[in-house]
Amino acid sequence: MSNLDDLYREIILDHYRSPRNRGQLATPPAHRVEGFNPLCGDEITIDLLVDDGVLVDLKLSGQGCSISQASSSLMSVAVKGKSRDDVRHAIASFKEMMLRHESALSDDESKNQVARLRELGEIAALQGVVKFPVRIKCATLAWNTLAQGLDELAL
Amino acid sequence: MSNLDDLYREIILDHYRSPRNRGQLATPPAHRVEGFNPLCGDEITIDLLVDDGVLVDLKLSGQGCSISQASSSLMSVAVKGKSRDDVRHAIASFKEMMLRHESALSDDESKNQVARLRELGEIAALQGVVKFPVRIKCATLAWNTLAQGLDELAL
Amino acid sequence: MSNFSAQRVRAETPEFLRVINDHPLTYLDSAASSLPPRAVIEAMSRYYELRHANVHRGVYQTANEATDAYEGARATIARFINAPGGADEIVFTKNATESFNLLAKSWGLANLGRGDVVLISEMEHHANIVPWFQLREVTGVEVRFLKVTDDYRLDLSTLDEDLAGVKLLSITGMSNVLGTINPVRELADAAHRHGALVAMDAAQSVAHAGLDVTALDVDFAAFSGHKMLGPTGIGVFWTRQEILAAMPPFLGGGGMIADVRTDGYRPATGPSKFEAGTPPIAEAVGLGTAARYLESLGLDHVVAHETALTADALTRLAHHFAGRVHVIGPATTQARGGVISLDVEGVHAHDVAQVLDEFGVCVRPGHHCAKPLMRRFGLAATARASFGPYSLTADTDVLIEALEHAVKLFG
Amino acid sequence: MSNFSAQRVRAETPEFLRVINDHPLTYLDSAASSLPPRAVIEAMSRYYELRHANVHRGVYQTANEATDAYEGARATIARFINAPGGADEIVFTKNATESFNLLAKSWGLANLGRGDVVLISEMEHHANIVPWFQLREVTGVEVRFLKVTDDYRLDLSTLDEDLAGVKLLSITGMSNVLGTINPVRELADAAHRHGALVAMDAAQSVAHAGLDVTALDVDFAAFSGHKMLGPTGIGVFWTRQEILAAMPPFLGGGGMIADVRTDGYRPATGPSKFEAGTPPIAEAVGLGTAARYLESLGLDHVVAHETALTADALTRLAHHFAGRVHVIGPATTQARGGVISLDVEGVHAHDVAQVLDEFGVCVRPGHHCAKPLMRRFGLAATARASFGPYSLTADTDVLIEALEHAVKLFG
Ligand SMILES: Cc1ncc(COP(=O)(O)O)c(C=O)c1O
Ligand SMILES: Cc1ncc(COP(=O)(O)O)c(C=O)c1O
Repeated sequence: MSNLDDLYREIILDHYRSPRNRGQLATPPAHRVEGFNPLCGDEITIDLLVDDGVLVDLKLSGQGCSISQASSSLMSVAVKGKSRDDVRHAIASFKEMMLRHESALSDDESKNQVARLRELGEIAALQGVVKFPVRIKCATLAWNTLAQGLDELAL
Repeated sequence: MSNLDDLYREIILDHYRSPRNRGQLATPPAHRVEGFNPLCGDEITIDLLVDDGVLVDLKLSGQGCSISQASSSLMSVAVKGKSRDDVRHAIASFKEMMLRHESALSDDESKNQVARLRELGEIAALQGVVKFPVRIKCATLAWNTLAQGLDELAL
Repeated sequence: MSNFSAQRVRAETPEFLRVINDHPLTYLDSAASSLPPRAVIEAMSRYYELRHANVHRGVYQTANEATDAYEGARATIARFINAPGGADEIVFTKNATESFNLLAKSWGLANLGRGDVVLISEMEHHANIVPWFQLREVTGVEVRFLKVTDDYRLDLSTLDEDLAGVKLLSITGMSNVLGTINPVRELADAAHRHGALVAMDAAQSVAHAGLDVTALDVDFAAFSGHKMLGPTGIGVFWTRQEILAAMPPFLGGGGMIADVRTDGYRPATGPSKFEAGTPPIAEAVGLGTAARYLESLGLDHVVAHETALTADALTRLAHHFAGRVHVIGPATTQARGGVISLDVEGVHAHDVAQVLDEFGVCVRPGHHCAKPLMRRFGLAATARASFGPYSLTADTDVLIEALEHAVKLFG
Repeated sequence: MSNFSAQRVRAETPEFLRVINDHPLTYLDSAASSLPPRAVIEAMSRYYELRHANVHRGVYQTANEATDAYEGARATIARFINAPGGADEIVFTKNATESFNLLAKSWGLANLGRGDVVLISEMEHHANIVPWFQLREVTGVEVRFLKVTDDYRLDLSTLDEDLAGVKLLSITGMSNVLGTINPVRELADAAHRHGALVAMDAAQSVAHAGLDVTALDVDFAAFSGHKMLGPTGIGVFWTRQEILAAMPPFLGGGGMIADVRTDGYRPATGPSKFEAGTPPIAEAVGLGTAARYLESLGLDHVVAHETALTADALTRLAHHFAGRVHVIGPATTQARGGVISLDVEGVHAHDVAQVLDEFGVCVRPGHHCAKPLMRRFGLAATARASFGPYSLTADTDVLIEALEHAVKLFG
């Protein structure tokens, strides 16, 4: 079951069992954005509270698999309280991680990848997902929805 | 080429080369009816002049293959001047001939068939068509169109 | 005595030779798509190897053979579903979904306007929902839903009121999520008493419960080849000849016309009117072969076999996972087919399916294209196991073993 | 130096093993449907034997493999036609005809109303005529026809006037009756100057003249699998990503939605929005294989080969049957593909085809789903011979021998 162990790392199961930043914020002042994964039925709602270019608070609701739930929970921890630029950067780094199979990387890219993963912190636990291509959409749902929310806020 | 000889009997080629009753009648008093074979593009127009239950005259126009042309020409000769009942009977006999493969007939049916073919006269030359199922529609186009015309005239 | 042998069906189905993650294939996804037997695969190969040609407009021999093969499949399907008017009532589409679109956009557009009602149910597949919503946008027809009870049955307690103003009842024969088999004949009788016509989504029932459109007294039926051991790329639309004749054309193009001029066109008659363009010829050959294969197994035997597997699985699942694994569907095999939707507490369906894959077990997670039903039961997804004629008790053994692992992993 | 060998293509095409009326098969009907090579037939068999499963919603291995195979075919087709936006621009339909219906009933319904003009031509196939007539019934859009000259070319002498008010020019790349290859790039430039979009019927051109949607600068393209050595049951609709994104849904059902509630639905994005229901999975596998097979032959070589055969046939037909057999199409191979429509004086096309069948020669008689064109030339039917990559000069030999017999028989 080594494949499964790669996918379901302990930290992922932990965030799945005890998701952080669950709930809702009053809208307004918060901005609500919804995401769907039509293929598996995952749904996510993110309430975003932005003040002066900073993502002061966010709350998540919806339902999904362990990967999508853990990913959204890990994301919420990573971006809460961050500036627009930091949030955008985190989104970009995460999506890049999801796009790349390690095997396909050159040495230079590998080094960059390691640096970025360090930057991503706990989120790097989701790296095993790239071995299960159909699950990538589960992992990216929250991030795409967050990006959409930022777009809507013209942030 | 024995198959072909069965299909293209001399009498069929003759009616194809020199079709009888070609032309048009004034409408009214004549009734015009049109038939199409969408599969091969054959078209036929029949002008029917009926008086007191008798098909006094008919003229054919349109275009089609040797089988459809010969069949319509043979038909025109067979039904011209005939009573409603005789025309209907000829149509029924012809269509029955087209439906039946000789091989599938019982002895009794075979005898009836022979009697009917004799009744059909020259038209029996079209019998070879049943060996070429796709051509049956060519042979029956004129007859179906005639039947439709009679229906429209409530004859 | 029955000759039916699921072992033999399995031996005749090539995909069971696959080894997945070091396990033999445990295919429990026949409700999504069935695995075709060798006979079906070879019939299509032989067709392409020996007699492929375009149909209908040819005179030469292989074109005639292709036409005969295509039209022969139409006759086979007419027999298989006992169509009262025979082959002239069978329209080949690309899938059950297109069949419903044909129903809604040809018959529906001509017959259903503002003030009329289409009655469907909360357990319908999107194929029998979205086309009606699309029609509503155009004509303002009302789309009404029959409710589903807490024990996963159609709520027929207010059927007479529900049928008021209804012009079409469009209902599934068997739910692809719950396994519930609906009392179609009874519903058809009630609908007809109210002057409504009846359409049946037979996508699941055709191969798992049987389909006799005459006995069920429905007016329309839709199903797909790939759920009855046949190929992808083909579906069936059936209706009575009188209704078909009165339906306006749907897709336009070659084959569906009697004449085209620069100023307009006249449609063809019969099934051709609804078969624009080159039809799914090889697929019809495969579908006809699949129907004959099912006939040779005996659909009664298939149903009995799948029912027995279902009864056994329901009992064992309840026994093994008491309280942890919920079956979303009737608890007994009374009016129920072999579709078993599972809700595992604390484990999302997607994760269930992922863990099961490690054991070579194929189940489908998700909403199964029945989102209104999922919402009705407050679920985002289930993990659905479904049987086919090649399924064995051993499949249930592996399913249970793998489920145990999933439950353990997620604690 | 070219590796292309028509003999090898023929050896790889199983149907050439057929014997018809004691003659080897002389297949001259590729314009109606092409004969698939063994590689295509086997790719589909292997798919059904090893990895058939429904796509998109599965997690287990064979479902992933099926999805990869299906999506891989999309990428192959995108490359094959040089789609600027890649696979996301490729929609799989059931045939070219459905592709045109999708164009007319999604994009057309949303964009073409009374006062707008769709410009097609007299040489269009019914697939590119009837959907526009159907749209006209609904929206009142004007359908205008570019004329065809007496030498079988589009009459472009008044193109600028013809393009006045035109929102869409929808034109065939190559006539399936005349063989005429139209100057699509030139037409696209003119249409774009008038602010019109351009749709291309690539059903014939895709495998016999090549299709590069970027180089041709068209906005939509439609074609079928079965005319490019692929299977029946699949077609392609291509358009630019921006246009696709703005097009409203067409057929409704599973797979094309983002969400469905009892009160409405939201469509999916991308090609999925137009692929309702279970798609033609095995067919996509076959089509992808066919495209790769054509790539391996080199489409330039295929075109050169078919052009040479056509030049030879045109010369010999003129020589043998001077005055008796008329070629309905350009007399030289200048901007012309290997479709040779024959009008034999005194012998109806149906009879020509019947006599030819005795010699194992497959030609198609009829109006070829192009009735306006036939009327333009006062013809009810032609007997059409058409080449494919497996055609040989020997086929022309037999064709001429058989034609001689037909002419003699009818005197
Ligand atoms: C030029 C042209 N367009 C469209 C079509 C329609 O293709 P299909 O019948 O596969 O939909 C054909 C083939 O019949 C054709 O030759
Ligand atoms: C009950 C039901 N109806 C309709 C469909 C649609 O079938 P298809 O996707 O083949 O069009 C399905 C299968 O997905 C189904 O299970």
